Amino acid sequence: MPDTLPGTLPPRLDATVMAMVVVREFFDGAVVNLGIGIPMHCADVIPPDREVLLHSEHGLLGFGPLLRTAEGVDPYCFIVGNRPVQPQPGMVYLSHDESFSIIRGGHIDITVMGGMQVDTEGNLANAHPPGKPAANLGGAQDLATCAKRTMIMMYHTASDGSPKVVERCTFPLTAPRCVDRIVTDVAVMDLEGGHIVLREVAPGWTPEQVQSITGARLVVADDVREISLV
Amino acid sequence: MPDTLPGTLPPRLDATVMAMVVVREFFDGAVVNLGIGIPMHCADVIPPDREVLLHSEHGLLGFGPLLRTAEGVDPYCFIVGNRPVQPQPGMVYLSHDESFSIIRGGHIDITVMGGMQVDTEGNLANAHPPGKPAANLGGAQDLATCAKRTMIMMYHTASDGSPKVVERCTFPLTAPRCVDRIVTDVAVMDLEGGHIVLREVAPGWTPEQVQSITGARLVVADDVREISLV
Amino acid sequence: MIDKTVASFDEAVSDIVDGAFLHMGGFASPFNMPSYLIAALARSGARDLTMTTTSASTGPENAKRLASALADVVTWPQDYWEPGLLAQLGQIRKLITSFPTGTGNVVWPFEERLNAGEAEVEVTGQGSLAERIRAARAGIAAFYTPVGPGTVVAAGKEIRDFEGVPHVLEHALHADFALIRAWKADRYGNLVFRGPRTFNETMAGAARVTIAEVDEMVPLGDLAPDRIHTPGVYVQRVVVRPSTPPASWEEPC
Amino acid sequence: MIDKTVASFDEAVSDIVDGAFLHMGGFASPFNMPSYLIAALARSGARDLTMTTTSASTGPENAKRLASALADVVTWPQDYWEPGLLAQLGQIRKLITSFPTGTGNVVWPFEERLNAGEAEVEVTGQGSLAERIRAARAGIAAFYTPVGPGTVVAAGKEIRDFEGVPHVLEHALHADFALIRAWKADRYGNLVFRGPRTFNETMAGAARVTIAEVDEMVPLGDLAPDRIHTPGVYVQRVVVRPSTPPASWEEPC
Repeated sequence: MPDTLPGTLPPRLDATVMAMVVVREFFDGAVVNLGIGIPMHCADVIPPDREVLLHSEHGLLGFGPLLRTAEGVDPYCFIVGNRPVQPQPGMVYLSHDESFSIIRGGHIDITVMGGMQVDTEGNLANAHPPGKPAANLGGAQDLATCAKRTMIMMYHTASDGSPKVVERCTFPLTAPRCVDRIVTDVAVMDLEGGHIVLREVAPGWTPEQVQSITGARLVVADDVREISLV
Repeated sequence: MPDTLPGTLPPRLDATVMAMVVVREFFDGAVVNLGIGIPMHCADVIPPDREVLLHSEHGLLGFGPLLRTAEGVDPYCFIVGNRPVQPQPGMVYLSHDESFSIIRGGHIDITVMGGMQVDTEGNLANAHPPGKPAANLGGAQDLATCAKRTMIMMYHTASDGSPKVVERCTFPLTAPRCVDRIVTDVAVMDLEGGHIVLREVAPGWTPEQVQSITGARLVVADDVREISLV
Repeated sequence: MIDKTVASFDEAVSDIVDGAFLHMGGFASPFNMPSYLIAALARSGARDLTMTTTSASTGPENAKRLASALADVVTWPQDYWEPGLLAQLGQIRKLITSFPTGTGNVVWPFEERLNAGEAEVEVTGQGSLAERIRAARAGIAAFYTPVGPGTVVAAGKEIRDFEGVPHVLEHALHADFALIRAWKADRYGNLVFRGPRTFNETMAGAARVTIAEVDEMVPLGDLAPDRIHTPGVYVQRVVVRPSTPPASWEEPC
Repeated sequence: MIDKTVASFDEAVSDIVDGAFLHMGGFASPFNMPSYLIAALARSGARDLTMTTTSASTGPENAKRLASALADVVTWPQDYWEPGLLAQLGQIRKLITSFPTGTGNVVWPFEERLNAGEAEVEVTGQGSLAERIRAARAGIAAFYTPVGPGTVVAAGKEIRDFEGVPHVLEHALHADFALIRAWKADRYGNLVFRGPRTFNETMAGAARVTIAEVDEMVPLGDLAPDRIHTPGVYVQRVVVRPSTPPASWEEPC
């Protein structure tokens, strides 16, 4: 039920639907790293007909979804943030160095991470919030630089309404020229040759409405269409 | 019973006694790499009151002596040359890269290897015999460069009588300035500041006799003495 | 006879002096943190420490909040102390880390020290941190990685192209002491870990002295040669965690 | 569903074309050599191969002599083929290896090719060979090691001092295919080895396609997450050794 009042915008996707848009690309056998926060929703919506190996930087490969009750918890099987996850057959524990050998050696198919800013060159800023004395780089720089495909999953605008898709990042970069695709609560965009190409819009949104809350000029794809989950 | 005929020399030590001279330095807890060939004799004469961890480059740490019959053979527990060795409690299997991380990270206390030539600067040649189209470096370069102590265990002269302790190596170097001590069938010598210091002589040998079959000038230690196995 | 067991945590850290450079293992779980070594270091009062850690860590107060938020999912061990305790006590002069600060509104003790100008930080991505520590273990002086160019971590470092891609030169990090947590050990110092091995495995052997805090000491030969994660040659001291946790980190142990 | 099993060795090597660059695992024992992959490569007839190996290996005739010399100690497997077979068949154009030749009077097939000018060799110490292969697996372009300066391996390479010690710059070795031998695998390609893991573990993941020859395939979940040596993400194909050895390497398998 799109809001049709002039000057207001249609409803946005929630994190679960955003995750369903992201996981369309998780092919059977894909090795995927999910960032903490909103990307972890993807673990809950991976289609059961695909075996996707989830990787976590501290030495865990092939785990299942976050556990939200004590049932089935193995206290040694957890991800960053002390959160237990579901152990799965075929899972592997690793050292930090071997875990990053997997990342930096190009063995990750898809990395999904949050973003503070992405710009037209595919530069990514997501580690150093204003007011903090230093960046929390974590493994984001390694993943964004070395994964075969880097997807940014984020809300289209910051909590104060300012755009996060921008002409040029103003926050310190996590990694330059690394982003392949941006999935937000209103659009799917691809980085191509110095342009941000608008591929899909949330139901009820027009390309113009997406552009109106975006800080960079979007190139609207000839076949731009409504986001579908198939 | 030293031979006292003029122009002849006293008898030389055999490989077992040479090994007993070498293992005097294997302190309790020492991590030791033994080269293939004559240094492997050391494994048979390590005093039982000392725990010495033997390391082999292809990924084996903490093994026992060579097995010469089928009794007790574990076909997966072997060293270079397809020779089975005695498994020991506390033994570890490793990858090649981790095994060389042990060597190159400085975690080997003593390496004992054969030599073709050692010179006054402690340069070592032991990998490229004349007539062969290329060197067999193996792990010798890594061991000689990175072990805390490099001992060369070899016959004092080549099979044609030519000296192996020389002023300047003429064969291609395995590693420069790496040798700490040379144990031969007639002497124990230390490399010190560009000199080869004669520390011990085989029973019945005089320093002059040792010098007479050596291709470099030896500095005779003030306290030069007969080799003792204590 | 080789026996790397040390009788107490206080004894194990007794020669960690002011100004020492430490690798500190553990990350993302209370079950892989060398908590007793951290507590002993807190008791020792060693100051001006330089430390590599995955994370500066949240500190005792925030950890308590997290423990109660997760109470329905995980039973939190009461003997959990992390590097944030050392930051809170003002013992850390410098961290080399990938997570120096809390997220959102959460402020960590180390961050307070940073804001007060009483500590410094070298921020590095986790991959280069892991590789630099591994390089120390493996005798590599420096290496070129494509991770970092164009960002703050490359400032002042050499950049060189390989096949048209800029790489940054990163140097090995060799510490005085590595403090790590493992599951089982034998008297040779051979270690077996449980769960993600984090920096605990990476750091073993990357210091002059590696000290392992373990849950259990087993007889020599109990750890199969194919199952040992860290060979004992990388480990100089092993200390066993007590079966009954002390009341607080201040209690000698 | 992920299933990396390939039905036959011939199929597993079918896309290894003339001129390919291979990592070839195994060393020092008939029980860790990817013998069936080597036999399949011999049958395929792929030529002009560049290969990294610990050793050029002794070749079928010398191996037979060694087997009978050791007959009282080890029962030699009859299905043992090593890279010397490929050298004998003239399939190797270049080896990057630490042992190119036989010792004493023993002459290896590869050595004969070298002497005839029909092959070339890049001699490298085993440590730099291992580290260069591991660098490819780990995404490191190049590294500085103190091993090599002042010797033939440093010829033409950059030398730089670190803390007054000369180091040589060595580059990663990334292959088209890695051919390795493991003990057990599951359908994800997770591997467990038995005995010294040699280059078999080191090479997994250092090639576009890693092919593992294994003794046994086990159900997913049988290999405990703490026991797996090589994660399946490094492995693209797994082939199981036959329970009954063929009469010769020439028999399709």
